[in-house]
Amino acid sequence: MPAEQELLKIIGLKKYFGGLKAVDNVDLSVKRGETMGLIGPNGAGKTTFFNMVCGAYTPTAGKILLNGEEIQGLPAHAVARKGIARTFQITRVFKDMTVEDNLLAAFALRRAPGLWASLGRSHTKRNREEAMTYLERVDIAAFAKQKAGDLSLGYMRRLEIARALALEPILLMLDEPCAGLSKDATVDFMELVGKLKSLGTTIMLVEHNMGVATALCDRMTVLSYGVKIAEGTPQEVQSNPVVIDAYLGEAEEAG
Amino acid sequence: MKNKRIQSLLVVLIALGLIVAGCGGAGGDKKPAAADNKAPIKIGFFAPVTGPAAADGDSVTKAAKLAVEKINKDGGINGRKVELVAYDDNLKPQEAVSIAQKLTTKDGVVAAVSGSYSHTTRAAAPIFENAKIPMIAAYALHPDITKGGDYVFRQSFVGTAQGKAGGYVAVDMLKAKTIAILNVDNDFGTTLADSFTQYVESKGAKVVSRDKFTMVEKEFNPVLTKIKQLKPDLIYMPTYSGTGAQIARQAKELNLGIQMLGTEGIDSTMEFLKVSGPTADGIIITTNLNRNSKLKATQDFIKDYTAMAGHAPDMVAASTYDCFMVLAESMRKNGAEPDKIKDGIYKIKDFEAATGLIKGYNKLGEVTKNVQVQVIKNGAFTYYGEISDPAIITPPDK
Amino acid sequence: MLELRNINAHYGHSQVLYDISLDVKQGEFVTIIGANGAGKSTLMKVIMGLVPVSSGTLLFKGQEIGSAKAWDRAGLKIAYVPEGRRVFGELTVAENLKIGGWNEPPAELPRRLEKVMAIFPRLGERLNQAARTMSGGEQQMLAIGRALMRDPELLLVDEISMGLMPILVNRCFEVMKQLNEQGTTILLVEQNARKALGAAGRGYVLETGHIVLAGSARDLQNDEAVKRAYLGG
Amino acid sequence: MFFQQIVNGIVVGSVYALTAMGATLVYGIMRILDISNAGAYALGAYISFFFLLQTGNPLVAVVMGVALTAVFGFIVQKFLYAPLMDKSPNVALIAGIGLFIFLQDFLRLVGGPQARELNFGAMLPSVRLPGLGLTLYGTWFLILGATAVLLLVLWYLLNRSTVGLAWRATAQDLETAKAMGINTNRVVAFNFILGYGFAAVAGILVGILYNSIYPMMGDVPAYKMLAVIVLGGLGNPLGTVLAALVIGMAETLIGGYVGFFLPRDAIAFVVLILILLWRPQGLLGRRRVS
Amino acid sequence: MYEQVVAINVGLAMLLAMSLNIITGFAGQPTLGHAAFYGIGAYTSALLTAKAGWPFFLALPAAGAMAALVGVLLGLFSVRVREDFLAVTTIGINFVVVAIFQYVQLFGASLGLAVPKPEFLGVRFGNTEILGLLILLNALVYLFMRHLPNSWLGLALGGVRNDEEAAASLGYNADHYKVFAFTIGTFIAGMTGSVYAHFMGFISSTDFAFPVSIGVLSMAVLGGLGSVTGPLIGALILTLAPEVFRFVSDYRMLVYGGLLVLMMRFQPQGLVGDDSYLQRLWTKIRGRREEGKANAG
Repeated sequence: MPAEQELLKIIGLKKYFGGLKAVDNVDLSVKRGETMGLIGPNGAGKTTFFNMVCGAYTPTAGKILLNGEEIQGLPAHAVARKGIARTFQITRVFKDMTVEDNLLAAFALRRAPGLWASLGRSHTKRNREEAMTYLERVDIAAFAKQKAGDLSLGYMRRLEIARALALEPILLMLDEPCAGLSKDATVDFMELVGKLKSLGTTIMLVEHNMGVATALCDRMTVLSYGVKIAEGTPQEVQSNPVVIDAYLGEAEEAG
Repeated sequence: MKNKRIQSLLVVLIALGLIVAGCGGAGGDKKPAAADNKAPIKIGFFAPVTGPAAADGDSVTKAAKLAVEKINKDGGINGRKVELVAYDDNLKPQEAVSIAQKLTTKDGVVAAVSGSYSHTTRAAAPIFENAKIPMIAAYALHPDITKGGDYVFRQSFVGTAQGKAGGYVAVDMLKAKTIAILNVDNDFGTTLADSFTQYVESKGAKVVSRDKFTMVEKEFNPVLTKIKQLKPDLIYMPTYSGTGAQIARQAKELNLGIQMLGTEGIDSTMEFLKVSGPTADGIIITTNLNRNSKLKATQDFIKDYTAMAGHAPDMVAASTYDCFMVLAESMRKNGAEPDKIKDGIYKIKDFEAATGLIKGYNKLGEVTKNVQVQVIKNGAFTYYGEISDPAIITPPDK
Repeated sequence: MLELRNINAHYGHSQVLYDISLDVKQGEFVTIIGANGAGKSTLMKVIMGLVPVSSGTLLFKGQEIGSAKAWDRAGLKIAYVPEGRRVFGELTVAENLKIGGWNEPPAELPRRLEKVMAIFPRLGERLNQAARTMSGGEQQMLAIGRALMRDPELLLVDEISMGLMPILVNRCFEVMKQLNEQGTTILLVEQNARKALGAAGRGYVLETGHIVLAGSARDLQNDEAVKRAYLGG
Repeated sequence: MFFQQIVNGIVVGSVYALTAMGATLVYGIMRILDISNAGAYALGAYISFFFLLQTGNPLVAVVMGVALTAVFGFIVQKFLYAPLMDKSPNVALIAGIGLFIFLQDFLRLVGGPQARELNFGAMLPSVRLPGLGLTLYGTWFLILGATAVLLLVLWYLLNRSTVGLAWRATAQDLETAKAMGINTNRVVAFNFILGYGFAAVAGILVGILYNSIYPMMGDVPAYKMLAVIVLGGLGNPLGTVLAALVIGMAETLIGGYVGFFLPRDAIAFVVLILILLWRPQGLLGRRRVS
Repeated sequence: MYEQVVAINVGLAMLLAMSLNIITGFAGQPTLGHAAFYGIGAYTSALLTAKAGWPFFLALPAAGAMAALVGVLLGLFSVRVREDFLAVTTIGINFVVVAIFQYVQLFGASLGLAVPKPEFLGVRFGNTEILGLLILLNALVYLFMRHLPNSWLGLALGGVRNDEEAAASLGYNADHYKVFAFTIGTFIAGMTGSVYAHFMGFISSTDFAFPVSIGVLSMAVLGGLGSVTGPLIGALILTLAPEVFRFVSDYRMLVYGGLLVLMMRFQPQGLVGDDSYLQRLWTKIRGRREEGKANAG
C-alpha cells in the first residue's frame, strides 16, 4: 500500500506502567478516509493506546507517524494542533460554561491560535451561527444557552463530539462514543458517523460495543491484554475464534 | 441574559455611587463652627483600637478620654466643653487617611491627636496640614511626620533625640565599650538604632552586632545565643513591649548577664512588666514618663489614670494625655480656632505636663523636653536619671 | 429481600436514574447489565446509600431504607464491592479487611478472616502489605474479601471484570457463584454481559437510566436485542 | 553555641509541629486549609487563662481549655464546614478566615487587648550544661515532653487504634469508608474535636513558653502552620512533624549564624518554595496518579 | 472630600478584586498573595517617579509591567505546583516580597518611601484627579472583564479552569493560558499599586502584607468569583463596611468577621453568583414584570 495513503502509522508502540505491560508492541495504520475500529475487552489497553496517540501519555517505546511526521511524545495540545481531535470515555465537557461556549472554545485553534489573538472577540455573529450548525448536527442546538454541566449524559456526549468536529480535524478519535447513549441515540450517532464518513473524515474509534463497531468500521484492530491479536474487516475479525474468546470471554455455559 | 442585565444594572449603580460620592464630597466641606461660642469644641483622635497594636490603642484611648474629662472638669476651654471624636484606624494607613478626611471635612474638629503608629500618622499628617487643622502625634516617631508643614506637631521625642539619649546612657552613664543592638524592624527601631549607633561610635564605643526582627517575633534564643558569644557590655533594644519582654525573659534564661538598655517602646506596665516578671529587673530604659517626678501634673495623671483604668499608665498614655493638655493650654490662651491653636502651641514655654516640663516646640513642631531614664526595680519603673543636656534633647529643626 | 419502586436519582442537576423498579429475592443472583454510562454504578450507589434517592421507595427485607445512612445500611448486612475496587491503598491488607468487618461482633471476625483467606490465599500471604502495592487482580480479591468480612446477606458487586485477566475474572465469578450457593444474595452490575448472564439467575438491562428489559438470564442471553447490543452480532 | 542552636531549632520546630498538627488533621479529612484553627489556638489559651484565674488550679485550667476548644471545634464542623463541603475550596477558606477574624476580636473584647501572662506557678528552673555550652530552659522540657507525648499518643491513636483506622480510611476515601459501615459523620466530628483540641494544647503550651497570651497570638500560626503542613505534604501528620523541624531548624540556624537578613516568616517561605520546586508534592506527599 | 477618599479606596479595591478575579475566578488558579503585586507596582512607581524622575503616566504602566514580570514567574511556578500547594506558595511570595521591601535600602527599608504627587500637563494630582483616573481605570478594566467571557481568552481560561486535559484536546496549551492570566491579573494589580502609592504619598512594606491579600480575596469570593460584577460588589461592601460601622468602632472587626462567616455559610456562591439570593430575586422581579406585560398585552 502506498505510504501517502496512510494518514496515521503506528510502529511498535509500547506503554509499561511499572511492571504492567498495558500496551505491548502494537503496530497499526489508518488510511485516509477510513474508519478504523479499536476493539477489545475492558482493560485490554485500548484507552492507553488511544491516550498515547492523543498525547495524554508518553509511549515507553515506538513511533506514531501522522502524515509521515513523528508525533509520539508531543503534548496533547500539540497533537490537537496537528489535526487530531478526540473525545473522552468519561465525558469531559466544560461543565460551568454554556453549551455554546463549549463549542466556541473549539474554534480558537483555527480562529485565534496565539495568545494575543485570544484577546479578540469570540462571540461574533458568524462564529455563533457556525457553532449552531455544529450543535444542530448533533441535535443539541436547543440547549445552546444551558450550562453544559446540566445536560444529561447523552447530550454531554453529543456536545463533546460536536466540539471535536468543530476542530475540523484530519483525524477524529472517538473513545467509546456510544457509552451511555440510549438505543435511539446510538442509532442517531451511527448515522452521524456515516455522514462524517461520507464527507471523507478519517476516524479512529475505540468501541466496546461490537455491534456499533461492526456497523461503522471499515477495518478493526483487536487488542487483548495489551497485544494486538487480530486485524481486518469486521467480518474477518468477528469470525476469528481468537477474538471471540478474548472479547466475549470463553463460553461459560454448557448449552 | 438575566445575568447580563443584573450586571449592567449594578455597574450603573456603582458608577453613580462613585460619582455622587466624588461630587458630594466637593460641596460638603465644613469649616469648624467658630461662630457658635456655646457649642462644644471638638477634638479629633484616632488610634489602633483593633488590629495588631490594639494594646497601645486601648491605653491611648483611655488616656484621651481621661484628658477630655479632666479638661471639662477644670472648666473646659473658657467655659466651653471639649468633645472627643475618636476613631479606630485598625493600624491601616488607608483608614487613617479616610479618618483624617472625615475629621477635617465632616466632623468639624478644631484640632486632632494621633494616638497611632508612624505609618498611619505619616499618611494622615498631610491631610491635616492641607486642611490647616493642627495635629499632634502622641508617640509616632517617623522623622518625616512633622516635615510637611506648620500644623503637625509631635509630643514624644523625635527618634534621633531619643536614640542619642540612649547612646548617652550607654556610654556616658553606663560606660559601655562594646554594644550589641537588637531592634524591631520598623521606622521606630531603625531610627533609634541608627542615631544611637551614630552617638556611641562618635564616643569611641563599638557596635559589635546589629540584628533586627519583626514586631511579632517571639523566639530570640538563636540571636541571643549568638550575642552571648560576642560578650558585649550592653545590649541596646529599641523595641516594643511584647518583643522586649521575650528578650528579657530569654536573656535571663540563657544567663546572659549583660546589661540591657531599652526604649520608650517597652514602657508598658501591663504587657512588659507582667510578661517579663522578675526577669526585667535591672533593665534601664529611656522614656518620657518619670514615675517619681515631683511635678503635680505627673502625679495627678498617674493617680487619675490608675483609678480609671485599674492599672498604672504607660508612656503612650502619658504622651497622648499631654497632647490634649497642650491643646487645651493653647486654646485657653490663644483661642479655639485652628490657626490660633497652631500659633498657641508654638508659643508654649515651660509647660508642666505629665511627661515633664515641656520647654517648647521648634519650628518643625518637635517638642523639647528632658529625656527620662528609668530602671526596673522590683517590678516597677523607677527613677534612674534625667538627661537635660541640650546637645542631646534638642530636636533637629530640619 | 431488596425492592426498588420507582426510584429516581440525580447527580447535581442531571437526572441519572428514571423510575427504576426491581426486586431481588432472598438467595437470588441477579445481574444488571448495560453499557458504560447507563447508570449502573449510580444504581449501586443509590442502594448502598452513597447517592441520595430523589423519589421512590427502597425496601430491604421489607424495611424502608431510602433515607438511612450508608453505614446503617452496611449494618443491615449489605456489603458493597465498589467499581474500580477502591481499596484503601495506604492501609495494609489486614486493615482493609478489618474495615470490611466494621461494627461486626469481634468474636466472629477471626472465623470470617479465615474464610476469606481460604477463598483468596493470596491475601493471607500479604496481610501486612500496603494495599496500593498489590496488582489489580489482588486488589479486586481484596475488595471482595473486604465485603465478605461482613458476612453479608446482600452483596452488591460493581464491575468485577474491569481490567482483570480472564483467569481472574473467572475466579471471581466462581467465588460469587459459590457464595450464592451458600446462601448469599447477590446483585451484580456488569458490562461483560455474557459472563454476568452466565453466572446469574435473573437479569435486568439498564439503558440511559431506564430499565428496558428484564427476565431470566437464559431468556436475556437468547434475546436478539441484547445479543446485538452487548454480545455483538 | 552549635549545640545550643540545634536545641533552639528543635524547640522551635516542636512548637511548629504542635501548632500545625490540628490543621493537619483537619486537612487530612476535610481537605480545607482551616485558618480558624489558629483562632482555636488563641481561644484555648484564653479559656485556660480564664479558668486559671477563676480556680487557680493549673490542671483544671488546661483540661477546660482543651475540652471547651474541642467542643468549639465540633460546633464549627457541624454548623460551618459540613454544609460547605461540596462548595469550592475558596468558600471554606474565606469562611475560616472570617471566623478567625471574629474570634480574635471576640477575645480582644472579652480579654482585653493587652498581652496577659499565662503563669502556671513559678518558672521552671533552667538546666545548664557548661561542658556543651548548653542551657536548657525548664519550660523546654515541658514543651518537648508534651510534644513528644502528644505525638506518640496521636501516632498510637491513628495507627494502632480502631478510631485511628476509621480516621485513616475516611481520610483516603470517604465514600467507600461510608459503604464499609464507618459512621463518617462521627469520624469527621472526632477529627475536628482532635484537631481543635490539639490547637488548644499548642496555644496553652506556647502561652506558657513565652508567658504571654494575646488576642492576636494566632496571627503568625495562621500562615506559619500552612507553610508547615504544605511542606509536609498536606494532611500527613508525620510529614508535618518533619516539615516543622526543617523549618524550625532553618530559621534558627540562619538567624543564629547569618543573622536575620530576612524575617523568620520569609525564611520559612523561602524554604517552602525551594523545596516545592524540587518536590511539588511536599516532603512526604505522594504524587497523585491520574 | 471624605467621600472622595472613600470612593478612592473603593476604586482601588475594585481594581484589585477584578484583577484577582481574572486569575482565580476565570483561570481557576488560587492566589492568596495578591498584595505582593500591588506592592511591586507601588514601589516600582514610587522609585521611578521619585528617584529616576519619570513622569507618572510612564511609571504607571511600568509599575504594571514590573508586577507582571513577577506574575509570569509565579505563573510558571503554578504550572508545576498545584491547588493548595500553589495557594500556600502564593502566601510565601507575599511574605518574601514584603520582606524585600522591608530589608532593602533601595525600597526605603523600614522607613518606607515618600511618593511625589503626580503631575500631568501642569495639573498637580489631588484626590479629585486620582479619583478620575481610578474611574477611568475601573471602567477600562470593567470593559475588559465584560469582554472576557465573550473572548477567545475567556473561553480558553474556562477550558483550563474546568478541565485541563479536555482543553488540551482542543489545542490549548493550558500552561500558556495560566501564565497569561497571571500576567494580566498581576499587571492590573501593579497599576493599582502605582495609583495607591501616588494617592497615599507614602508607602511602607506593611501596606502590602498578607492580610491585604486576604482582604482582596474575600472581596472577590464574597461577590462571586468568576462573575463579572461580583468582585465589584464584594469590593464595595467590604471597603464600605469598616467605614459604615465606624460608629460601632469597637465591634467593627467583629462585625466584619461575622459578616464573612455568615455570607459564606448562606451565600457560598457569592452575592451575585449562580443561584444566589440576589439573582433569584432579580429573576422573580423580572418574571413578574414580564407577566405584567403579558397580562397588559
